[in-house]
Amino acid sequence: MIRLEKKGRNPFIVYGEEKSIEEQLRRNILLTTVDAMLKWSRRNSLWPLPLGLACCAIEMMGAFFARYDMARFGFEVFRFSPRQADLMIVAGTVTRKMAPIVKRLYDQMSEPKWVIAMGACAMAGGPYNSYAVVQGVDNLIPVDVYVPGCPPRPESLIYGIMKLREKIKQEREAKIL
Amino acid sequence: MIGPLIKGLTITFKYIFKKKFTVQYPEERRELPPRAKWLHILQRHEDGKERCVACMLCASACPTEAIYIVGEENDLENPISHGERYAKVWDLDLGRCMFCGYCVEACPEEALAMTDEYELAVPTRKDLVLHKEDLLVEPGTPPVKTWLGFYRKEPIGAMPVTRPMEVHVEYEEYLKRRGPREAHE
Amino acid sequence: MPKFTLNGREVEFKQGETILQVAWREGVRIPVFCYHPHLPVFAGCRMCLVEVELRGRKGLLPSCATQVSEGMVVNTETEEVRKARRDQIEFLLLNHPLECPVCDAGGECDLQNLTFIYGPSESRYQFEKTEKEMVFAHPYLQLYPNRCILCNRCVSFYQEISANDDWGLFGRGHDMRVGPYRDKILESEFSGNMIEVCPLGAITGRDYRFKSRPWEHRVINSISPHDSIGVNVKVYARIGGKYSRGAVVSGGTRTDNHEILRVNMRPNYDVNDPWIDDRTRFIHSFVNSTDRITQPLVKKEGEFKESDWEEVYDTVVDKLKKIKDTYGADAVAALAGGRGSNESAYLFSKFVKEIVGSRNIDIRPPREDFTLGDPVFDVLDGSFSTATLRDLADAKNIVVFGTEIKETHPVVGLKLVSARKRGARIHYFGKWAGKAERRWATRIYIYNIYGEEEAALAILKHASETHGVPIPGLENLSLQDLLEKSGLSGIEEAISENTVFVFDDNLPYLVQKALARASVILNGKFLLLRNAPNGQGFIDMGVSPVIGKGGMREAVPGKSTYEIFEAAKKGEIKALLIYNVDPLTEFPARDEILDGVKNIDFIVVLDSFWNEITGYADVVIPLALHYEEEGSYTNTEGRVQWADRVIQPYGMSKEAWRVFSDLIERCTGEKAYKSVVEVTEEIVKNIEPYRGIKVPPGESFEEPYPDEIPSLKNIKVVYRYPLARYIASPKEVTFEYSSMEKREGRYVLVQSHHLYKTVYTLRSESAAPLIPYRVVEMHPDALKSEGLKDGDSAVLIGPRNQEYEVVVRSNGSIPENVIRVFAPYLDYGLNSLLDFKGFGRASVAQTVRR
Amino acid sequence: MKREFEKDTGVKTDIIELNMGPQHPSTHGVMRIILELDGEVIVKATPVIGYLHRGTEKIAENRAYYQVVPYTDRLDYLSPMSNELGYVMAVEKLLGVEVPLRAQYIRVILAELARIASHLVWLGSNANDIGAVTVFLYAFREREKIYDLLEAISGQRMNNAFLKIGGLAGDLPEGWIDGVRKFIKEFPEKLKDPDGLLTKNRIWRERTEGIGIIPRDLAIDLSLTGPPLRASGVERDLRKDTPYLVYDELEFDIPVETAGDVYARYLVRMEEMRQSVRIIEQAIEKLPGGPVLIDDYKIVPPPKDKVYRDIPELIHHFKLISEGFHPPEGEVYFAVEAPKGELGYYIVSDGSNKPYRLRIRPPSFVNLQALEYILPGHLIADAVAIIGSLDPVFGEVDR
Repeated sequence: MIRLEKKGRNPFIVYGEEKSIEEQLRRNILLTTVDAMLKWSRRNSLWPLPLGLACCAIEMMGAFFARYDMARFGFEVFRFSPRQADLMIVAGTVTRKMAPIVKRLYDQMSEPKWVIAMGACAMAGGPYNSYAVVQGVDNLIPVDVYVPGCPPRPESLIYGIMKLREKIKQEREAKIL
Repeated sequence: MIGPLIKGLTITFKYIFKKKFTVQYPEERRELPPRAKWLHILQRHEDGKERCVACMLCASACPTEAIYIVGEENDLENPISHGERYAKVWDLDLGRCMFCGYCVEACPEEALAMTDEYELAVPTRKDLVLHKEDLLVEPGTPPVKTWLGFYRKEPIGAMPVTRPMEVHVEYEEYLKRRGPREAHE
Repeated sequence: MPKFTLNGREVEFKQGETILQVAWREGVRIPVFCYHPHLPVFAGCRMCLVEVELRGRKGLLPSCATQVSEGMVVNTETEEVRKARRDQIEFLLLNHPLECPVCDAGGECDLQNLTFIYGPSESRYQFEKTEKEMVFAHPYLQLYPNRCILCNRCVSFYQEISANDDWGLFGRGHDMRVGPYRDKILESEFSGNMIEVCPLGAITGRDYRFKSRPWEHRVINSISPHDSIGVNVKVYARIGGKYSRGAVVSGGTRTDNHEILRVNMRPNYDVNDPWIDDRTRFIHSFVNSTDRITQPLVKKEGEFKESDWEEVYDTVVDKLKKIKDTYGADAVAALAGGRGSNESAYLFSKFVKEIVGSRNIDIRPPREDFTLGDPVFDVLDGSFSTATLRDLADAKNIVVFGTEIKETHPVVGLKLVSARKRGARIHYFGKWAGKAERRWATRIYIYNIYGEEEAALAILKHASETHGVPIPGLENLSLQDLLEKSGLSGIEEAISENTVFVFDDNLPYLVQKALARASVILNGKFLLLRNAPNGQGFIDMGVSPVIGKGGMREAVPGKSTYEIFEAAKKGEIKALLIYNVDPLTEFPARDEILDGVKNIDFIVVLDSFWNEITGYADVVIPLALHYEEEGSYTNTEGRVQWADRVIQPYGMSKEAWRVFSDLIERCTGEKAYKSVVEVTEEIVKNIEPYRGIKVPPGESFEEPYPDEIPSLKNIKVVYRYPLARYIASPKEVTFEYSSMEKREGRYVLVQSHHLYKTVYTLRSESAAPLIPYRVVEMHPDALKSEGLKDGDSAVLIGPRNQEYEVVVRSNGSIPENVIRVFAPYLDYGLNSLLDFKGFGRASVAQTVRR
Repeated sequence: MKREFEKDTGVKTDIIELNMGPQHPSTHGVMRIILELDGEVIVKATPVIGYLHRGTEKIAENRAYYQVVPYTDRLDYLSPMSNELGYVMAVEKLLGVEVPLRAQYIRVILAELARIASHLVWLGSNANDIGAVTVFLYAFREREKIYDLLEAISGQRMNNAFLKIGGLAGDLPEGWIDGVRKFIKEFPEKLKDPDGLLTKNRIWRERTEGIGIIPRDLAIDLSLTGPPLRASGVERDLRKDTPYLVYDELEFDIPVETAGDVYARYLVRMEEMRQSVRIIEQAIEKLPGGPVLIDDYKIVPPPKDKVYRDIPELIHHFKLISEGFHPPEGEVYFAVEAPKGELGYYIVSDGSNKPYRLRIRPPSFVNLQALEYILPGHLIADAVAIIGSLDPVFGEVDR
């Protein structure tokens, strides 16, 4: 069994460009530290809202249970209430009937919030290129990470969440509301 | 009161000393079985030419229409694949693919195989479309024997492709005679 | 009706029918390879063997070649028959190479399908297979003798239907193969049909090579844009759109490809049978030409600025209004190329004639004598052909006059071949005759270069004399004189009762009029071949200075093309609308036209391609091409056919009818047409000959060919399109004859046509190997006397010492003092040597070798 | 309650409408139930489904027969193998082919593994809903082991796309049977943990006994199927009644309870898992050698080495992949005993390479009807237990 080498640069890392002096002054030491701390705490205790809609939900549950135990990374228990969650994992087929609910759940989440589209259906409609299925949850809400698979392995999901953590780390300024 | 508590704790202690069931994923990557059906690769012949001849059987076998191929005629002087045609475009759409492996089964050239590469998360939807460049292995990569061609007995190296160079028309020969202009001028 | 037993069932049959025909009609499936319903029976593949019992004798007989007789007992599904089929396929597969994955026919291959249904599923053959080399027979054809099963279909087509002889079956036994006889490009202009008759991938087309597979196709019914025959085609494009295949753009979403993969025939027994010419088949890449205009443009301070539709419409309407107010409506003129749909033509004519109010609108090349009017209209009170293509195949006596059928309307050639096969006498009158004419002509008459009108008048004179019908204006001419001037003799044989005349509408006015009149006298018919692809439709819609909407004569005729440019030179034309035509490269007398064009204040060019006239335009409007718009087209015999849209319009371009509809909306404030069908309905309501015509679609019927034979699947559904109902009321007309003046000079430049030199082919990459680029043809002796060889490049020097770089080719069939040049003149400006007067004839001082 | 309260206090109250789902942890997917509540008691329950309607049946009309298999995986995604089995066998019935014996035995093993995997999810989630979180962990631990087995044989943990029309996509990999042996040896032991935690647990029994009773008559009237039917005292199992594959050669019992309540359904499913283990044990013992795919190349693609060497085989491979086989015209219904009950496929063939119509009779959809009848009268907390005990999967309900 061979493994593919990932080609090119990591698409998740946003390389910083040269900044003007004013910009650098604005991001002074104190703020940067607070920023970094905020980001560190955020990325290490993401509380997911599991939007388990179909098959992928089972693999998502698999990722949270004994074998893969996502709690190791501080992604604690499922939060079924959107108010208490900051990461939405859309796992499964988003149908047209379900779409408004997905959107509402996302709106109810408090900032800062992130979205992972797990599996082909949530990413792009997947095998269901039909009248009933929303062709990608990004038609409804902004998606940060796409995790391919049908369904993805729990490892794939964890990898996706790792990538999300990298992304949070790379975010310019922590969003404070 | 104390009885059930002790009973419950016995189970707890029983599990404390058992082998850990949890896989420490990012550090410890579990070996997948050889039949794992994850990301596709496009293989090459031993001489470095591409195996894919754009016969489009994989695209037609795909239940979700995740594969898109445009065939093209090989360049006269340095052919890209054996045979007359090669895939100019070979796109795999992970946004549709359900990793059923039917494409690998369909491939009459053993050009397609599936690997155990499951770490596929990408940041944008555009990245979900993998092109031929992303999937093609480096020349010299040892061939993957796909289990979906399970009914095959011989090892992959000794296998002739559908249009082998030795058996049919001497390929290089007729490449030289090619060219419509030559034919009528 | 006699009866026989088919699979235990009593079946009626007509005398002379074969078992296969009756079986297919009755829904009994019999597989075939070599049988093709439109080709002679060969009975070589033995796939159609059935068990026949007659008068106590029982045996396997080929059903395609066995006629049914009374009391026959036929069984198609006995164990023996099945075994025969299986074994037959096994034999065919013995030497078949393992090329399905690389073969173009994979998925639409008779051999594959029949093997899958009737064949063996395992091979018992253990030996080496025979090797045969691939052959390049034609720039568009590739032959793989290795795959061939020697069914003889291609040979039957090539030798029997297209009547050429440079492709055949040769060799014996093991080495038997089909192929071209010589190492030369195939002569026939129908060679592409061999791809379709081939039951497998032994003959494949190079334009479609390896691009796609049949299951990805979307098949759209359309009409050929190349000539006015309106050949019915199926256009194959890759499936596109939201819920289907197509290039992946981003995860899960796909797009349309905007590419025509190939063009195949669509049977229509009224028009093209199941055959189409190579130009129609292989020339389709012009839709993606780099010459396409992508955006509306407006010229500001001498430079084109990218614009939007609003601005373009505003500019056009404002300017036209201003010009109309100051100079009157007659200061506006309009020219069309006759390449659009009827709907576009109707709205174009409506816009110019009703909204702007000008009658100066024309579609024909400029010619001085055209000012007299429309020749056929003058004879019949209507401008149309009286014969149909079908009449041609049934006629006893045909006169083809002055038209190079092979170059302009190739499909007519097939009709002539089949007419000759049925015993018709075909007389060809021309300036010269090539090999193509010899395929079908029974007798060839060559008249002088300057004797064309005399030749036509001689025919008319002869007809009038034999029938005792006096022709006013011709009393003073004797037949002998006319024959002498034209250099003809023995034309009596050509002129008899019910002769069908075939001629094109580029011939001089007098010629067309004489032939039309002669056909009336002889109780015959004539087929007027329009040179513009939708010329008949445009004229019917009123895009003509003399004919109004619905075929009525205009009370006051407008200006013809020639007059428009003459008037422009005098400054009388202030605005010119040019729709799909480039007068500078398609018409003769380039210098005179250019003088006129420079004198016009406001030029609107509506076209799909960049060409010379766009440089002089003030507003350029990008139009969708033929395959990008839907609409009806009237072919040269008056058949109204419908073409569906194949791909989306290129860039920002719009369909012509939409542009004119928008313009009409701007001018009148009335609501525009919502769809093309609304325009069609208005046409059907307003244009008398089209009244009651049902488009879209035509009526269709299905042939009983079995589905499992893909090469017959294509000819299964046949569409019938209605003919427009023209009413001919012949009149007595006067002829004014004056003989044509001869020009000074060594050579005569004669405008001619080439199959692969048209506005579309010049824009088509795939046509490149066949376009006679910068080519002029001369007689070999003339070449020798100039010290030139075939294929040399030379400089052609005009009477005023203009120089033109050309490539000379030798052609033995043209007269020695002729230089044959090909329109349109995008590649060389030779049309400035041709003038209005001697249309198609001008003199050149000499040629000089470079 | 309402009336009593009104009588007692003179204060008028109203029925409350409570919307449960579609995003709710214990609706087991995307079901919505509109509950009309009088205090805490359910007066009326209206299930609303369709939140996962994906158009599977319509999609199947545009796919070749063999391409539909991966779509059937995604119906009841807890037991993909059973879904595949039903579809594949329906098509085989249409074609009139019988798969080799070895393939039949392997199919039995896979179907029973799927049954165990499905019941484990039910066990975990139902217990979780009622309050026993630990069971969920145990259940998923065992499920992971089944995943490993399925992944080893098919390359995918879920949605395996392993069964072929005419057999299996591959023979067993080396050592797989040993893995199964190990699993079925350990599994009954491991099952004792949740069993011990629940079966005699007072809280569990009080939450489940007498709750959500489906009387025998109602169960028959509603044509319930699977464990809910058997828990109501009807002994009906397609594996016994209309034996398919090699079930008639294997010994096993159909667990039946008569109480018809949540507890009875719990007992039935627990016993079914043990019976499945018994079936797998016997199947492994009897597993014969031989091919796993029929050798009719008009239906299954020929072996690859023949495809590379001989033209008739290559042609058959090409046609089967690009077009698929053309079954005879006609219609066929075939049902298997899926973990949820009778899973039926009704196929209409018009002789083309695609099903003219594919109708799926999903057991969850049928079982779900019972909700409307049994929920009224219960407390909200019991509703959760009852829904869990019916074990609906919405991929199957909405299709």
